[in-house]
Amino acid sequence: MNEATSFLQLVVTAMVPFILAAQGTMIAGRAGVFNVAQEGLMMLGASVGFLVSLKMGGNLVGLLVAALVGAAFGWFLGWVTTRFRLDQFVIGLALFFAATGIASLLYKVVIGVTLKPPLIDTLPDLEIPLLSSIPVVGTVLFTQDVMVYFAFLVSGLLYWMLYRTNLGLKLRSVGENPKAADSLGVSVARTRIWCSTAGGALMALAGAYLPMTYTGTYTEGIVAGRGWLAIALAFFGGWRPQYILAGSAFFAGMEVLALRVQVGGVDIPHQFISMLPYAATLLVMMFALRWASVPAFLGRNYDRESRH
Amino acid sequence: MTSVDETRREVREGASGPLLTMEGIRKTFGSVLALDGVDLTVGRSEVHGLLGGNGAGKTTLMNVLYGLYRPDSGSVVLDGSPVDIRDPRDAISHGIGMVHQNFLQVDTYTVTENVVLGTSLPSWPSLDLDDPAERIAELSKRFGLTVDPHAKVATLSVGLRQRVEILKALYRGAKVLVLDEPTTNLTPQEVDSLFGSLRAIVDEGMSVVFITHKIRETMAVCDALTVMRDGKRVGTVRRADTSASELATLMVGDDAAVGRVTEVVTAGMGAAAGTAATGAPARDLGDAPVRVSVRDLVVLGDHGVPATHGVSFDIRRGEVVGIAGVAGNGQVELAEAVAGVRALEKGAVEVDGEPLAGRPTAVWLESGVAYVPEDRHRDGILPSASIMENLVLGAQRSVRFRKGPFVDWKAARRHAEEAIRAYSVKASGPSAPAAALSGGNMQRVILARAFSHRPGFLILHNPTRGLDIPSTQFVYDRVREAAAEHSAVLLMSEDLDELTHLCDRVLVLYSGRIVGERTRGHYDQYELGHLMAGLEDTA
Amino acid sequence: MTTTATPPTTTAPAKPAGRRGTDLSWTVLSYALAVLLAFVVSGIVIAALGHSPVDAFRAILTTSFKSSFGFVETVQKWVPLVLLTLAFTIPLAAGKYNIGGEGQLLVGATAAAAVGIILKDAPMVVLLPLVLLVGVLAGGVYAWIAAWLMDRFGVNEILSTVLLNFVSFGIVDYVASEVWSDPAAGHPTTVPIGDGGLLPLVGTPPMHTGVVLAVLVCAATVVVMRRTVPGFELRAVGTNPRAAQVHGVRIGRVAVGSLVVGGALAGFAGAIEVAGVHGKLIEGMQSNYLLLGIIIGLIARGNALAVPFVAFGIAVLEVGASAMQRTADVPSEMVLIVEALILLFLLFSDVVGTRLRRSSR
Amino acid sequence: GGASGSDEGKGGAKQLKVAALFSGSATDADYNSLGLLALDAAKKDLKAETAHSESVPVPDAERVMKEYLADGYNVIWSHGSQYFEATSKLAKQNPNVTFIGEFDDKPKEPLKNLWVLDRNFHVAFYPIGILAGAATKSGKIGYVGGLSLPFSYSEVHAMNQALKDSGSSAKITPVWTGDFNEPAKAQQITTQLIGQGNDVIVGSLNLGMVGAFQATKGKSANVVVTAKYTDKSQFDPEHYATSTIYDFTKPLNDMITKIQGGTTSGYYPLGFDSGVSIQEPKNVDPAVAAKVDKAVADIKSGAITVEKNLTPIK
Ligand SMILES: Nc1ncnc2c1ncn2[C@@H]1O[C@H](COP(=O)(O)OP(=O)(O)OP(=O)(O)O)[C@@H](O)[C@H]1O
Ligand SMILES: Nc1ncnc2c1ncn2[C@@H]1O[C@H](COP(=O)(O)OP(=O)(O)OP(=O)(O)O)[C@@H](O)[C@H]1O
Ligand SMILES: [Mg+2]
Ligand SMILES: [Mg+2]
Repeated sequence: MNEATSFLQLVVTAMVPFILAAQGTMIAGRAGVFNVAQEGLMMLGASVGFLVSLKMGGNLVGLLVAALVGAAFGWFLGWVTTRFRLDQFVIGLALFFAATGIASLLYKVVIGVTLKPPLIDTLPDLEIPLLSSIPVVGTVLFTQDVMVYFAFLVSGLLYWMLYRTNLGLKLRSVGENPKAADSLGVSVARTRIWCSTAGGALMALAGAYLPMTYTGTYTEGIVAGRGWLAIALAFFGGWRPQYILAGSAFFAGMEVLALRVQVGGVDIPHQFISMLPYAATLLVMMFALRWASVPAFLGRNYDRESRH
Repeated sequence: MTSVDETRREVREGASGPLLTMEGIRKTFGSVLALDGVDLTVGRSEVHGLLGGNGAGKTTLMNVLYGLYRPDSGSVVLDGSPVDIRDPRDAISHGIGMVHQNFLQVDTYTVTENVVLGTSLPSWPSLDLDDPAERIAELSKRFGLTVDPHAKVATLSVGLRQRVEILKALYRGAKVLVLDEPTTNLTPQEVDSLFGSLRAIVDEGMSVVFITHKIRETMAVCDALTVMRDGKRVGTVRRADTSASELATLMVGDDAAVGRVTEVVTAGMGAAAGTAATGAPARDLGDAPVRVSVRDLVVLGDHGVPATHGVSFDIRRGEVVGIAGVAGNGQVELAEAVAGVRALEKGAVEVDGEPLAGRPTAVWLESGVAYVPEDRHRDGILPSASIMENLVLGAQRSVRFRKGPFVDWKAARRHAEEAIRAYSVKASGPSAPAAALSGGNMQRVILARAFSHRPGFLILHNPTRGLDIPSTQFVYDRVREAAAEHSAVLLMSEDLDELTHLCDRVLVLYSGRIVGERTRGHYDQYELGHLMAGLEDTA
Repeated sequence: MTTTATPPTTTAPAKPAGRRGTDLSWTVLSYALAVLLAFVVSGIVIAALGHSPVDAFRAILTTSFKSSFGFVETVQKWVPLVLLTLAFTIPLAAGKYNIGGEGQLLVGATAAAAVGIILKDAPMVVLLPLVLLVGVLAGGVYAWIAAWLMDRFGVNEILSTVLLNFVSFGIVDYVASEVWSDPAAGHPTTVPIGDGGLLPLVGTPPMHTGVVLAVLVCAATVVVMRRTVPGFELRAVGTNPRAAQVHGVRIGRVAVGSLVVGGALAGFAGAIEVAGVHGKLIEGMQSNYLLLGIIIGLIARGNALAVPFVAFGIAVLEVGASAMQRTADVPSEMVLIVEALILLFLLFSDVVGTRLRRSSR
Repeated sequence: GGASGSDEGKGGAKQLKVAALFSGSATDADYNSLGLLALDAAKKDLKAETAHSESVPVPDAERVMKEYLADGYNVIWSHGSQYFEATSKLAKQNPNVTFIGEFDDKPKEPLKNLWVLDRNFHVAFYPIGILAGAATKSGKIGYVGGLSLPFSYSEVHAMNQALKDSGSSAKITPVWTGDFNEPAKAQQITTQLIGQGNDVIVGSLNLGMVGAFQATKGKSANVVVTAKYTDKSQFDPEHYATSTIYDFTKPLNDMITKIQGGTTSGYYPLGFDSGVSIQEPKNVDPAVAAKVDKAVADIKSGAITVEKNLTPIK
């Protein structure tokens, strides 16, 4: 395998948590629910995904349960912000705190102190027949683990759903003009709750992927700010699945490149190299006006009987 | 989903008796009693007018019917059977359609997308809009509601957007179509065409509830009408059995009150447009000097494209100049530009000889420009701030309300108390939050603020929109007063009656250009409508 | 159509004068109820984990008060909390979300430490004001980057401030491990700043006088917000930016200004941490002040008068948290859960309160 | 209140109350777990009353220690050199309490009530350097660190010394992830080091180490990996070479026993006879393992002195 191929393979792997968490943010946001609990939900996803895989044997079960737990959190956010119209930002932060706390607590309760941390198998690479034998592309894109395919598939599905289905038409209208949607019989609350639920599930999956590809075990620093970056990424991608996919490639590319620069022995203090991804993103944003739109009702609760 | 044809059949075959009955509807918002046991009966195949001053409860009643508001009590009977409408979905499934006062459209969607939104499509799960677009085209043709199904609604004029709203209801197979003040913003010609469509709709067996506060319109199109006042129904009459003056009395309460607010009521009372308000003869301004001069004004709209193309006019001391036009032809941009709120792309504005282009808004304010914006909730008030603070807004840096870096709240309070008295604002005091004020009282506060600047140039944009009759009269009186005190007044209104009533001169704005001018004594509303629609000036 | 994410302002609408008394008691009651419920629920969790809820809560609630030292620690923790809260709520009043308090604090601290180290022999009259001032300036400039990107290029401020936080981590790491690194510290830490740059201590146990400065900042904020022209304009932009603009307020400037002031306060917090608490720059000194600041701001609903009190409550909780783990052996993560529950119940009690109030009328 | 607790009961057989500060979760199976094990041993063996705080950020260390003081703890152990500053500061302020601080050097001015545990990480990295130099075929050795702290530099210097002493021409590439506990970055950077031809990876990370192993696990690459603190062979038995094993039980026991005996201050350097060992190398030539053993023996005997060089590497 040559250098470039292995570099790109690392990038593709690194994209997965960004894609999943940011698409989760996006799908909830397009319906108007601004979730800010990503960092916590990813921790929880990582912890639950690991523990379940360990105890029930099998990463797929782990991923599934993590998704369910994330979905429950997403559902809660959707429910209280539509049913009681509680402030989305506050609830989101509360959920972040709760999820972060529960994640570590669970690990402590289940595993406890040991010098031999239990391990799960990481996800195996699945070669897609035929496609995987294409030079470079085949290795980079088609010799990957199941979650890589899943992340790309989800992005494609979300794009198709948002712009090519009636469901998407309804969904987007809820984030753009909920009153109009409501007046046409689209259930604002139900749409928001579903989207928020799906978003929560994707965020938890993003977290669950980390132990299953990078460590084989849960560690406290495993999410390392990727949840917050997912929020930035949603804005960066203008809340559209296709740009978020591109943005994930950019974020992940920068993350891996920053390390590559060090390995290559470039004589810049490593602290500056580590700032590179963030500074580069800011630079790109200066020219992103064209695509950087935001759902009109993002973060705002809808009250049918209010006049605004 | 039922189609229009099925609806027609159902209605024809259905039992006789009224199509819709609402009984004892009561609705409160917090402590406000908006509807107090209102009854409404709408017959089959009729245009039923719902007439009342602003705040009478017309919209609220229809929102209850449409499932947007849950009533505290009351019942709805449709086609002989009681129905429970919990949300718009229920209403739609019962064949109720509503065109809202403020259009409820997703700006970024096309006409077709807006129309099909919320319906299920045969092409599930994918979104194939060819068939719906065809049906929309067909409906448009049938009811005289032509509109391009593929256009983005954001690019459409108000008149066309309204058609989209009606098409939404028709597409869903409405039996009862509610139109909430649909004529606002339409030219007289468009109003006629709308009325034509409404007749076509009832001819097909549907019924229409038509909300308005213009007596003339109800007389023109309704078969029957219900008059509301202060959240109560005050009467239901057949058009054939009533007269404009009887309706005026019902609306206002009693004859004596009608006397006090004659101007407002009579302005919208005439039996047909055009004949009513050709207005009094021209006022003699003598050789009053020019106070405001606007030259070659080019301003950009929100999307960066020019909204006005070289508008020029002068206003003399004490002159009231009106701008007529269908909303969306550059009014907002023009108003904001001459008020100093929106930057000028090109051109000049001089007030009392002082060039103001390029200066910050605060300088314009100091130079005597006062602006009463169209949307008072959005542009006019600080809702959670007190009346006192709202009155200070705009003058916070002037010496009147300032002591060094501090706001002189004592002076502000004195001023607020005075203003509340002088403008008869109904409020608990200067510290009451502006959000708690009714529309009319809010507008009084805004006027008080505008006038406390002793304006040399007063810009009013739709100043009476949403106000009840006494408040409208109050605004009219203030405008006259300002003119009498030699202010130059620019009045932009979508209400032709109001313009022809108050203005010495009316300019017509179309597509960002002044396309015509009429002076007092030469007003003809159809002619103005002709200009507003962008047709050649034939005079 | 608006294209920015501006959830409605959290500033509570002013209440008519007559109802103020009852509203205040409702507010206090709902806060008390929320805290109580949060403790009950987390108590159940703690018991389920096999620990003693009574011990746990005793630790949480009494650590700050049972010794003068605990109290001093709490007050010193209160300083960065209250400043970071204001760094969040002041821009919030103009409808802007400053999620960058962390970065602004760190950059302020870095600049303060730099001055304190470079001029370490300067006398206190010169050095101390300089250290604080430079911290304030640096924090302001750092926030200004985000404000400028927002104003000039329309870059969403949530995005830019979040990213700038990450950038600041690198800055601190670089300065503390390469530029003025203290090799003996065992952690990215700078050498100490000159003695002249340290805030004087008072009382026993000693408390740094930055506390006084923070109190002054709180008082000044209230006065500026309520009494001055810029404060008035800021509130105007917060309640209705369009109306403010129409009436001559330059909303772009106000928004930029509020972010810069917010950043300056966060930078001030950084400078005080350097000059009062650590005497140097330490990697990680931002702690979780950013998130706590946001939470405090939201609990206080942006009300500048309520901020210091809510911040104190959270400081008690935070100081109590580690005590809980020490004395009751409850995992420290439990505190996160308690805080989450308090937030949740607080919002819920609001809903319940509104309903009760409505039905009692 | 309890603030005066530390002033009373001078001398005599007072009840030992030992408090410890950990920088991360005690369930990390790494540095902090080692700390907790040592503390638990002290509790059992010495009948001490113990308490600990986990995940104490450096800036909070002073406050947390003060709380223990207020609660009457008389031995305070801050487990990690990042706490040393705060620890010696408090030691000066509280002469009646004994502190145990960790450091990577011999302190210039010893305090009367402060035990200094010098972790001497460089010592253990000399044999690692020997191993790396002997095991590498490409002549390229990757060192993965977290923060670029002096102790990390000393490790690289010690390895370089070992290479020089053994006549190896292999070259070390030191890289930093910026965080000892970020496994994903460790995985990415290790993968790239291997891609660059480095065939010995020397990890000096905490939780991040788990990620470094994932870069090799299941891959056929001819690479060996070394780790730090605990036996980490289960993370990748195929490529695992060895680890520098630390044990704080004995040092803590020793120091506390001395403290009980009245010796409240001292310098306790870690070394191959006090808490440090090199795990039996795997996946390398027996000859390589023998060289490592010899290096350890030479250090113990004093035949080799590993230079402690804390200066940055250029
Ligand atoms: N969503 C609401 N919240 C609070 N009060 C409301 C609401 N909607 C209507 N009201 C109040 O109910 C009353 C009736 O208002 P409504 O909008 O039905 O009047 P209207 O007859 O439609 O007037 P207009 O001619 O101005 O449209 C008014 O006092 C109004 O302030
Ligand atoms: N959004 C709202 N929520 C709750 N109450 C409201 C709201 N808007 C208005 N109100 C209340 O409704 C009342 C009537 O408002 P509205 O603007 O319709 O008055 P109105 O009947 O039209 O009076 P006016 O004659 O002054 O125009 C006000 O007193 C106000 O307190
Ligand atoms: Mg009204
Ligand atoms: Mg209405």
